[in-house]
Amino acid sequence: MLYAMCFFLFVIGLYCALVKKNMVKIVIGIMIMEYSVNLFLVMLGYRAGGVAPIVGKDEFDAVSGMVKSSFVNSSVDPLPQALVLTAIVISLGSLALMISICIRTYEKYGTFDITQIRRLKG
Amino acid sequence: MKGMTIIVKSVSSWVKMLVLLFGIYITIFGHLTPGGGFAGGVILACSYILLMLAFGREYAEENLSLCVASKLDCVGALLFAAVALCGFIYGAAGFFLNFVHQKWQAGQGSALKLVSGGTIPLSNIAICLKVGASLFMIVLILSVFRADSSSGKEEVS
Amino acid sequence: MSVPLPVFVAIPLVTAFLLPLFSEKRRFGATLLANIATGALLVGAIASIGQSGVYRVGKWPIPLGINLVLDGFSGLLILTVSVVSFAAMLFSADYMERYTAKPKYLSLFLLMVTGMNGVVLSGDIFNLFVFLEIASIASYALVGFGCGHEELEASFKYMVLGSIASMFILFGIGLVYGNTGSLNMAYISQAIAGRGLNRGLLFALGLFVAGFGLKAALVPFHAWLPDAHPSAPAPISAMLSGVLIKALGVYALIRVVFNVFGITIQLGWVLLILGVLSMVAGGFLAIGQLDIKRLMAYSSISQLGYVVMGIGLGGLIIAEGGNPAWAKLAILGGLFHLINHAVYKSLLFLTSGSVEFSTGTRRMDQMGGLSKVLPITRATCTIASASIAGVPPFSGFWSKLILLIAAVQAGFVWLGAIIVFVAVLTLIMYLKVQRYVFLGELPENLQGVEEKRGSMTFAMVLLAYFCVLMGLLLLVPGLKATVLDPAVDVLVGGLSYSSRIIAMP
Amino acid sequence: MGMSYIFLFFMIFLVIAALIAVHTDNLLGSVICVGAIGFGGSLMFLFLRAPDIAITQIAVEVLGLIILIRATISRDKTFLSGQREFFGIVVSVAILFAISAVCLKAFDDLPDFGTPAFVSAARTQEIVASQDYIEQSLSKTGAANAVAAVILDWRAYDTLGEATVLFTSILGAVVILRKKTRNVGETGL
Repeated sequence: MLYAMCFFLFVIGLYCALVKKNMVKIVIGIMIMEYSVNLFLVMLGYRAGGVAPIVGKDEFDAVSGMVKSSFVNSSVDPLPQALVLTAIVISLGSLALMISICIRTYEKYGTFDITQIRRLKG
Repeated sequence: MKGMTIIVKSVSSWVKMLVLLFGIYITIFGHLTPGGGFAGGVILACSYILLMLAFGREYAEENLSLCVASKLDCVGALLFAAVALCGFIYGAAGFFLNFVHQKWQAGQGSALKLVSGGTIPLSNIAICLKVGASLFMIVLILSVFRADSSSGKEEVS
Repeated sequence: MSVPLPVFVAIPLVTAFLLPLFSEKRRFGATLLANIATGALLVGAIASIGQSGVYRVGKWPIPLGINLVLDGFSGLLILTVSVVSFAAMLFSADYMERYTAKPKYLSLFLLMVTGMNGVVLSGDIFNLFVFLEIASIASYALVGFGCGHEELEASFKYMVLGSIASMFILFGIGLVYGNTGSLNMAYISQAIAGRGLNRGLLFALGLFVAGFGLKAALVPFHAWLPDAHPSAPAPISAMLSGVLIKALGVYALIRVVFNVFGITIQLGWVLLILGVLSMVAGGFLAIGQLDIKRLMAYSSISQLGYVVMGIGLGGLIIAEGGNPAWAKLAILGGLFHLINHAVYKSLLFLTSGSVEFSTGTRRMDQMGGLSKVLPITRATCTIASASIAGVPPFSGFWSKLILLIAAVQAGFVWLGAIIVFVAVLTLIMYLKVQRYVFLGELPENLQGVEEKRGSMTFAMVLLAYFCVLMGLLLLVPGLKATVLDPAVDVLVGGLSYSSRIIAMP
Repeated sequence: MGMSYIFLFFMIFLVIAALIAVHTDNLLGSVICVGAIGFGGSLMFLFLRAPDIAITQIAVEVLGLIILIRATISRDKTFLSGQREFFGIVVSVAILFAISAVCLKAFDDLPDFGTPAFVSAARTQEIVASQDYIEQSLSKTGAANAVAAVILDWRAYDTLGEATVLFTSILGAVVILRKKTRNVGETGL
């Protein structure tokens, strides 16, 4: 159910990016797609009643130098979180580039409306 | 571009230091607590952007000019690549080998201390530098561009 | 293993980090440094011909860390990327003097090369995505480098479709991870072989085909290419058409389909139909163009169709249990056409850049008679045109012939007819280029033009030599056995990829 | 399963915010709705036990909003004008929903929400990366934060790529926004 709603969010973003005529709206659509993918990835790693994947003082056995099994059996998956951290920064970078292209285009054409920005044909 | 009111200015000159410290804390303790180089770098950039929004672009540029930010960006990226390549040189062709931890720290009871994790804190600092500088740069460039295009009457076709 | 694999990523990456430190005045030093970097890559790529191996980053065992894989298929792509980027970088040295911010351009160029090398070498699907993003973002910025009206519009269109493709791929990666619990391609492949494709994985596969298809500009997804490739500066057009769509689109798609998910009859048909659609539609759209670079961009779609069609045909024959000799032949034809197209299409774009540099226009109806004033450009362009059109001694002929033989022998006679038909279309469109650009009367306003000698002509002549000698790659048995056959074996081997990677030292 | 109602509530909030962001004619309102999605998502990450991402998401969201608002505000037209083609919108919505309705079946095969993917994968495979990350991050890399260990040691190569993506896009933005694009006095254009 939650996964399906996440995909619904993805489709909303896709709709916005494909159908809207305003450049900023298109960027917003792509941002919504990015949020939904990030949420989806983190949800995949969630464990019901789990703890964050950070070892505290209580979960560490100083004698053996290993973490306790209670932590191992309750921690959520760190891998998707690492992936999402990467994906967030990538999306910030592409947002910056996209917005630069947008405002440079605005300076040239005086509009954000892509139906009026049509020099290239077919 | 003269900045905002006196209230905003005096509050932000205090908050600026706190934000800066928080960013540094998050970076340095990135391997022990939530956070890390990216979050720290973004927060660091935010403190300068706060300065820019409150006092105007010129004031922020006096503190950290575009040219310096661009150099810092490259230096941070090179530092991170250097951490990777050090493993290559030190650990017999081990690109990204965590050589510091494996040589000196493993089994020394350093777990959960600030100096632990080998190359991880070093990479965090390099990334923080790189991310902070580059994000400050992008906001600065966007505002410089806007100022130019609004004053300089570009012809619109 | 002679060359450590991270070198292919580290050299361009570190150089790219250094280059923005150069100021505008010291751009000669920056150009020299960038050319040394691509030269070093070329040397490394030649030194690692015929090698194979796995490199574990950080010395972690495989499913924990990321691994880099060099096998026949990725080695072939590395070689192609290195050759084309070396020539395009040489060409940039003079050509890019027209634009400002040259050190930044060189840095972006090298970042694009980094991304492509990273994609080709990666053995981890998320890592593949990250490097794909590097190459894509660098190419978005490079398409808009001139900052003119057309450039910005093309760049925005390219960036929107490219970002949507990236999101498709990332969502697919999420689904694959959710279903198999792994990101390493060898382990994913093992898990899929263990329990078969379920609906989630099928959906992920659909997302991958759409995402990589968008990056490769196969026909239903091709809308961005005819705008983006002509708008970029000429060396970048050569890189985009020559290698970027192949490394990011075709390579990744083929790797995922053949080595991770495993080829099935339906997938073979999907690839075959995508390829045939691209061939025919690209060919018809190209003929009507009057903009020289736009014509070449449409022809790229058409030629890429040959590659995907050949590999899809091979996969189809394998999945149906047909004669493996014909499957091998079809895949060989596809791969050989891939490297052929990389060389001659980048050469064609470089010549178009030279023409544009001298005349200042891309409209073919405003040119004519340029063979007198641009002799070297004319000669190299004729070689490349003959090659792409499949005139017999040149390499394009051999790859199309192989595809034709494979199609007819496997019982797809209609496919053979389409191959011949599109070859004729290609011949017509390049005769048109020759006719409009180089033959006829020199117009008044172009009387004074002259050829810019130096690095630009050198790069073109270099690629023209490659173009002529490319046929040897197929005809000399030793070369074929070290360069082409290992790549074919990787694809024919299919899912044995995973056990081979896991067993490798 | 008291927790999953919280997530359901958040998801509904996010979907509503996204719908408003897509549908509203006011560009600034649309940007603010994106901010709502970002901060809602960040809270959701916190409840999903991902504090690292929550912090990064908030910081990135602030910056992203600054960039977006810089782009939209003070442009003369923030209200969209022009009538829309009603028919085209209905058709595209119908197509997208038909596709997504078919695709919803794809999510049935995933492990149930609350069971991480690596736990269900560990039943059939011997080596699962995430299990080892949790168990051995502290002893093998020395970092208590398993996420930091993954991004900067186990999979540090990805992070190099990620830093490069940021470098590339900032460089690209600098290049796109430069004032003078061509050297004068040369041939052509």
